[in-house]
Amino acid sequence: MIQLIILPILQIVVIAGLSPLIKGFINNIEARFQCRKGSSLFQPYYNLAKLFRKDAVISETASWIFIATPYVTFVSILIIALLVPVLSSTVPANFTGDVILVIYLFALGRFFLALSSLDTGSAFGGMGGSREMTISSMAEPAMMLSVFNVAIINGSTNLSNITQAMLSYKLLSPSLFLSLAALAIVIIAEAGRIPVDNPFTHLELTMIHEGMILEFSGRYLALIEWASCMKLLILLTILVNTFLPWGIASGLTFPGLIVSFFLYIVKIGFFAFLIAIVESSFAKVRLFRIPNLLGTSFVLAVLAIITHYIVS
Amino acid sequence: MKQHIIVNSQTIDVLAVMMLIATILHISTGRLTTCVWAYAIRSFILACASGIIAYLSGIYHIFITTGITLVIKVVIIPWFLFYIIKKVGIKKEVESFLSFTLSLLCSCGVILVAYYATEPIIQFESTLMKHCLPISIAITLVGFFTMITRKKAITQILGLLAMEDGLFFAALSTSYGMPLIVELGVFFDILVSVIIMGIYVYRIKETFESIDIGFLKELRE
Amino acid sequence: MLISIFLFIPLITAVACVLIKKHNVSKYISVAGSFALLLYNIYLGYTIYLNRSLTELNGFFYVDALSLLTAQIVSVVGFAAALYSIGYMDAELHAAEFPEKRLRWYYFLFHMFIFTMLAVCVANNLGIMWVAIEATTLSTTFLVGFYNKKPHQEAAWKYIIICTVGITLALFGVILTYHSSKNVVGEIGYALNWTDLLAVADRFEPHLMKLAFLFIIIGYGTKAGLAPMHTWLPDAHSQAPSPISALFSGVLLNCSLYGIIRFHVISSKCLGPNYSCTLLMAFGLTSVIVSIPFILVQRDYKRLFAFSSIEHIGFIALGLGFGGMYSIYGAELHTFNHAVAKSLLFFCGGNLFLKYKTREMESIKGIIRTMPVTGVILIIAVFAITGIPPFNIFVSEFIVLADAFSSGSAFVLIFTSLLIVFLVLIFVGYINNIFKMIFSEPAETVVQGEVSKFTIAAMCFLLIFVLIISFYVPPIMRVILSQISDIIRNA
Amino acid sequence: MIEHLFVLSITLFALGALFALCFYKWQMLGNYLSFILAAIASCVNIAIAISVLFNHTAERFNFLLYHAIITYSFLIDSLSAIFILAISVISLIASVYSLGYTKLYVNKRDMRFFGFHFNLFLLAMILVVTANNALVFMIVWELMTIVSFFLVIFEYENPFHRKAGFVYLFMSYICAVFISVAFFIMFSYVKTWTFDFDSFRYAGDIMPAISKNIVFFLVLIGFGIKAGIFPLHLWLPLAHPAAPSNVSMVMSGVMIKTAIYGFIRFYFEFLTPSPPWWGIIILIIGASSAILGILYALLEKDIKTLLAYSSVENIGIILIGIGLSMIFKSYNLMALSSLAMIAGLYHVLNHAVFKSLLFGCAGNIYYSTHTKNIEQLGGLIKRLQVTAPLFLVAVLSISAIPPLNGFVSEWLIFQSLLNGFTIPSVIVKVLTAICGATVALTGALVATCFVKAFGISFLAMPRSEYAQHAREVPVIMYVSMGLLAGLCIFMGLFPVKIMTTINHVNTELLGVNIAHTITSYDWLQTKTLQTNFSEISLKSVTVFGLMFFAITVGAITLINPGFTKKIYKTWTCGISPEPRFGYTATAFSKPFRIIFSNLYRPRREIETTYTVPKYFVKSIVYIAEITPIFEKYFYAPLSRYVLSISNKVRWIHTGSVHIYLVYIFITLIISMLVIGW
Repeated sequence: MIQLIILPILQIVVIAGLSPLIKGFINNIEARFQCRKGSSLFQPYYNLAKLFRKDAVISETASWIFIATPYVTFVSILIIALLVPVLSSTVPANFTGDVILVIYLFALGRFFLALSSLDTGSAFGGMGGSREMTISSMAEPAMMLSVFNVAIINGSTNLSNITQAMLSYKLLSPSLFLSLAALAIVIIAEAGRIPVDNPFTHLELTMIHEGMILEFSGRYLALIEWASCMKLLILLTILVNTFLPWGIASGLTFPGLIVSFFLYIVKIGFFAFLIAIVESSFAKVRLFRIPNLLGTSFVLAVLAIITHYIVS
Repeated sequence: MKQHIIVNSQTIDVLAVMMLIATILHISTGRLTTCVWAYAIRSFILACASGIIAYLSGIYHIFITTGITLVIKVVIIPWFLFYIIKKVGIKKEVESFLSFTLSLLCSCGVILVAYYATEPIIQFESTLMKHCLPISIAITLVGFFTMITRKKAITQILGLLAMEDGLFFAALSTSYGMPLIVELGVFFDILVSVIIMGIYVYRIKETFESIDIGFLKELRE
Repeated sequence: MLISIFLFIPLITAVACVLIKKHNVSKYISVAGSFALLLYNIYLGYTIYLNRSLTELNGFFYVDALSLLTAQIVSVVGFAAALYSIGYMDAELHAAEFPEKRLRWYYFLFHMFIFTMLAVCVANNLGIMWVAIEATTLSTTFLVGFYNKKPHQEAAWKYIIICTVGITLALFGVILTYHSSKNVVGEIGYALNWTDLLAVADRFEPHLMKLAFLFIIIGYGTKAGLAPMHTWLPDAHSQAPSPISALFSGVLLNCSLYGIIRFHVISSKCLGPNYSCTLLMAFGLTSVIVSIPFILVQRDYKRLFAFSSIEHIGFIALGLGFGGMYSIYGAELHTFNHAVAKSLLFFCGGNLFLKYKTREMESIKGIIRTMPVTGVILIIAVFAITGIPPFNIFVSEFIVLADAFSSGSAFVLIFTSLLIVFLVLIFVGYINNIFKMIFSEPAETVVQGEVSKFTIAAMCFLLIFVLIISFYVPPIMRVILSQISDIIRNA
Repeated sequence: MIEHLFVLSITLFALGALFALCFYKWQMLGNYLSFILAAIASCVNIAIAISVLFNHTAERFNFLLYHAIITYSFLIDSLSAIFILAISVISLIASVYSLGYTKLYVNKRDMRFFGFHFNLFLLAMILVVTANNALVFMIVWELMTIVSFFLVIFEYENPFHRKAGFVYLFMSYICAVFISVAFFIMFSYVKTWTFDFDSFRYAGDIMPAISKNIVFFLVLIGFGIKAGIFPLHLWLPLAHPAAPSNVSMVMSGVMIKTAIYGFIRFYFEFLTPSPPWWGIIILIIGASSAILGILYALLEKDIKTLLAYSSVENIGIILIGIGLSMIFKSYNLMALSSLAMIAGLYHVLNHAVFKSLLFGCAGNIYYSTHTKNIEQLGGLIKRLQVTAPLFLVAVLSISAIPPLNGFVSEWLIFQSLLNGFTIPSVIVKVLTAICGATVALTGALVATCFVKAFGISFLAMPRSEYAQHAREVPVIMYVSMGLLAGLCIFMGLFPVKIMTTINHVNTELLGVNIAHTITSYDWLQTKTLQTNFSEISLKSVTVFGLMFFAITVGAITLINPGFTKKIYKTWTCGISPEPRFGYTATAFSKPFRIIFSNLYRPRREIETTYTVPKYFVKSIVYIAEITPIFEKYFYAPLSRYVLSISNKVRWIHTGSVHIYLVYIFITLIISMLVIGW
């Protein structure tokens, strides 16, 4: 019974609490690659705190959708945090949903964001919304397919079941490896990182996600920013805990969780570092080149499934 | 009432060929009046044949047919046609879509077809009048052919009459005439139809100022 | 006396019409006469229903289910046309399209036409039947050319020439049949009675019978509108006054087809059904094919309806040619359905002509608004004629096609499949042409409202038949249809 | 009892139809009467459906009218019942909605035939799914087509509507022909002259494979036209927008589902057992319809055309479910077959609900703005304050956003697809996976499409006078829509009830009961929806969501209790904002037009006019359009070809009597030669 209450709370705390840190970490690493000292690791926390305390300016064209969006986005991400195995492979709330629900909850947040981008009547918002929807349309099939491969191999779409089943693998099979690669590409696109989107810019030609949230301010902006941090972390968590779940606790034992927590930090840190490397070594690609990139991911995922079927 | 009467007469065959010749005369002549005369002659031959058959077979109601043929086909209809020609004031030349030679060749072909189609039938024919059926078909078809190639309305009537002669001859020579009431009905119909056609020839002349029915081409797709 | 009275009714009406000078009286006499005929026909139908067949005057008249159906069609459509004529002819008279005295002759010829068609149905003697069919041509020539203007004369001339030629060929067929029977019946056949011939038809000379049926189908086929002998049909139908076109399309074609069927029965008995069925199918399919381009691309709505008649006659011929019990049942039902629906269409066409004084479809717009009643009836009629369920023609087509598919012959199957493709094309043509007239913005100048109450009454009368047969076939009719099926299949 | 109810509902519909016709002077009164009667009749039908579904009885009625050959026989089994349920619910709501919507036409046009056709249309749909006789089926099927045709061309002055109607009628006729031929072929093996469906039910066993395959394709094309699968969808995006919204609601919501009913009847009852490749073909067609449908919807600016294309997409998804069910069945995986069928039928119900809601809301928009072009709308959320959230629910639902109903069926489809790995054939396995990706892509595109539809029409500033002066619609219209929105939420949150209901259908249809795998499972008073592959509980998702929302709001308020919002103009680089600055629908979907340019073959023209000095642009005309490839490369050449052939053939009627005689002569000669030979 304690398990049922503590573990979900723990998951949410870890995801919500760590996510700004990951963002700070990536920013810091990138700064170092650029021979800058970089901001503090905790800068995102300060930003959030500042934004939460501020008042907000709202466009007079905007409707209630605009105000609802930050909450919808944030809450949907929080629900996802419940569905993903973070520290323990048994997710108590896993009856609530599976990986398909996770993907569609992401869609819920995105849907509202795109709506609110149109709500203010500014051209930037619409452009951001349009691009975001375009990219996610391309990314979604690839993501689904790579997740499907894992699901089919393990006989379940439930993330907790998948993690548990994956624990028995010592080495990734070629099929899984292909899926991993496909998912990694998708994650970059979904999280809005270079080379798909540049999270640091507010230049109209390049911005996607930032374009959508251009009109938000104050606590609304804070919620959205935080949600996007959490989204990145959750995506990485899915990647880590479905493909490389080694060391994850399978029950709710205190030492197990501690070990699992540190391993988790290390694994996430590794992937965050990789993202930083990628972001530092690539330029953002043109918008209409992105389908090629995501197409690659899609092909990898298809290959993964075919290899699985043919080999097994 | 099974009563086999067999009329075997070479004369009928000869008359048949004469009728065919009269029909071909239709094709080969260039004058309208000649055509009408040819019709009258052929009808007369038909009446003769009818009389002979009536006599030979002993079916006396055919004599009635003979009489009617003489009255209607040899007298009334030619007279009516001459009347129409005079009344409408048609030029005497026959106009044709095909040249005379070609028409003749075609009618030869048509006669061949008639023989060809009846070949399996006349094999079994026990009488000497083997030519009667093919020739009557040939007359019908040649009459039909005349209707196709000739431009004037009146020549079409003549073609139709030729067809009808062919029929009568077929009925006579093969089955010794149809039941009397039928014959009477047929005669009545032919008479009425010729009269109606005559009236229309007159009307067409009135409205179109020509009886060249090549002009009748308004109604088309 | 039953059948003789039957024939006397239209004859007396015709004479009465021509004797009475006032057309205000004669037009009602005409309707009364045809109504009497209708009632009498129902009585006759009941008698046939009880007795299967009826002979009179020493076998001179013979009525069985097959002739009864055709006679029924004659009387039903005849009554509707007589009723319609009042409205139509009055309107035309009003518009001074022809002198008033000619109207007497119109009614006279109208009833003579009906008389001759009834004579076709009741004649047992095949020669007399021929005479009667030829008489239908003669009695209607003046009706085709009734307006006596250039196109009408042209149509009348084509009509009489082509039909007479065809009928002459048919007479040849009759003679050949007679000839082929002589070995059996004897040299002097005093009678050419169908009933007598049928009894011994299996011993006829087969080669002659083959040739005979060929002449018959081409000959009567000309009159019935089977392609490629159909050419008189669109001209005559489009030039004749609308009630006459309705009679032509609905009844006259069926009468000629009736002639073919009588010989088809004899020929099937003599040669086996294959020969005549194949010919019927070939001509039937040709008719359907030939009608397609003219229905797809057409300017004149009456010609459109006329070509559609060709298609339907082709369909009936196909149905008879398929030869199954139900396909004949369906084909005969189709005969009735087509007669009713097509006459209805021609009546609609007549109303349009009265209103717009044109037969060009392009210049007619927005019927549904200018003439709502005609518009609605036209829509129903078009749906009915194109075989859209739930209307009556769909039912008959469905039965015929279902039977064709279950016949198991590859030949029939190919024919049927082609037929179905053609039906689709015809539908397209119909809808494309007619619905442009019905649904569009009407011209400002056109006055709203219907032209005549009589025409609407006549249309409603036929509409009732269309609708009833769609959902309910009276038991008497079903019995008659299955009797016909038996007659044709020699069962 | 049920028989009486059935007759009662038919009578009510018929009475309603007559009422509408009878009132000439008070046409609206007649129409209201007919709508109310239709609503009552629909309620009766709902009762029938529910009673049949829960008593597991199949009801047969034979009406002994003297038809030429058949008796009018009807059968309500659970498959019919589930379709009756869908149809009647939508009919009920559409009838109520019509009470308000038809005010649009008051005193503007003759309304008598509207109520007449509307009632007959509803009646015909009910009869289609209950007919138990081939001939009766064809009759009511075409009745449905005809009356809906008249509803489509209701505003016949508009040439586009006329064209739409004609195309619809042509396609439907072809559809009827194909179905009839399918019946004929089946009939040729069973040879029961009553044409009863009962005789066809064993047809699959006695028919040879080749005939079965032919029938399969005939049925596929026949019902495919009605369902609107690619490339037979031609009529659908024309007809649905042309019809008045209350009609297109019914047409799109349930009429095209009757085709799905036909598919199921044929493929699961008449033609079983079926080879696996049938299912594969259905699957592929479903997937391609889904993706192509939504790709075309994406670029649409007319909101109703957009919804129509989206119907094509949803039919595709339904067909994926049905195709999978067929595949599983032919491999004898009955439980999975049942699951896939549940997915398909669930989507049928869902689509009925949310598509009707969407069309209803589109109707509301049209009612208040008199335009369907979303480029001219904008800012409606502040003017149509009730319609907007209803539309939003529909939009979320169709985009399969949890926790609404669209997600449930989408999830079930995914689960069935993933279970494809149990099939022995590798090709099918890979195919199911690819289909999974296709559905995912479709889902994402749907979301984009409806973000556009909602965002452009309801958000930002009004782009035209119409939108500026929009007023909320009559109460009855949005109340009825509210019911549908409620259904959307209900069917999302409580799916188990509906799944077990569909399971009854499957128990009868497939002979397998999978009730135990979709068990209910109580925790936090939630019931989960379980299959053998995974489980979800949208109810708990909602509960968690509400919980988190409360916590978030609470926490935020604690942090900054004195929070204020300032209202100010949107920042538009220093100029004061204008409606023209807002993103347009064309612009929103432009990335897709470029990415999928191979499919769309876009054509664009930019025409710039300058003022006298060549530096100042006076105006720019931008025309962008896409090539509908099927229309351009298949239908148009075909019709051109047929017409040109006809035109060429028409010379045979030269008008010359000689030529006519030649025809007879030649026929005679040739026949004589042929016979002699």
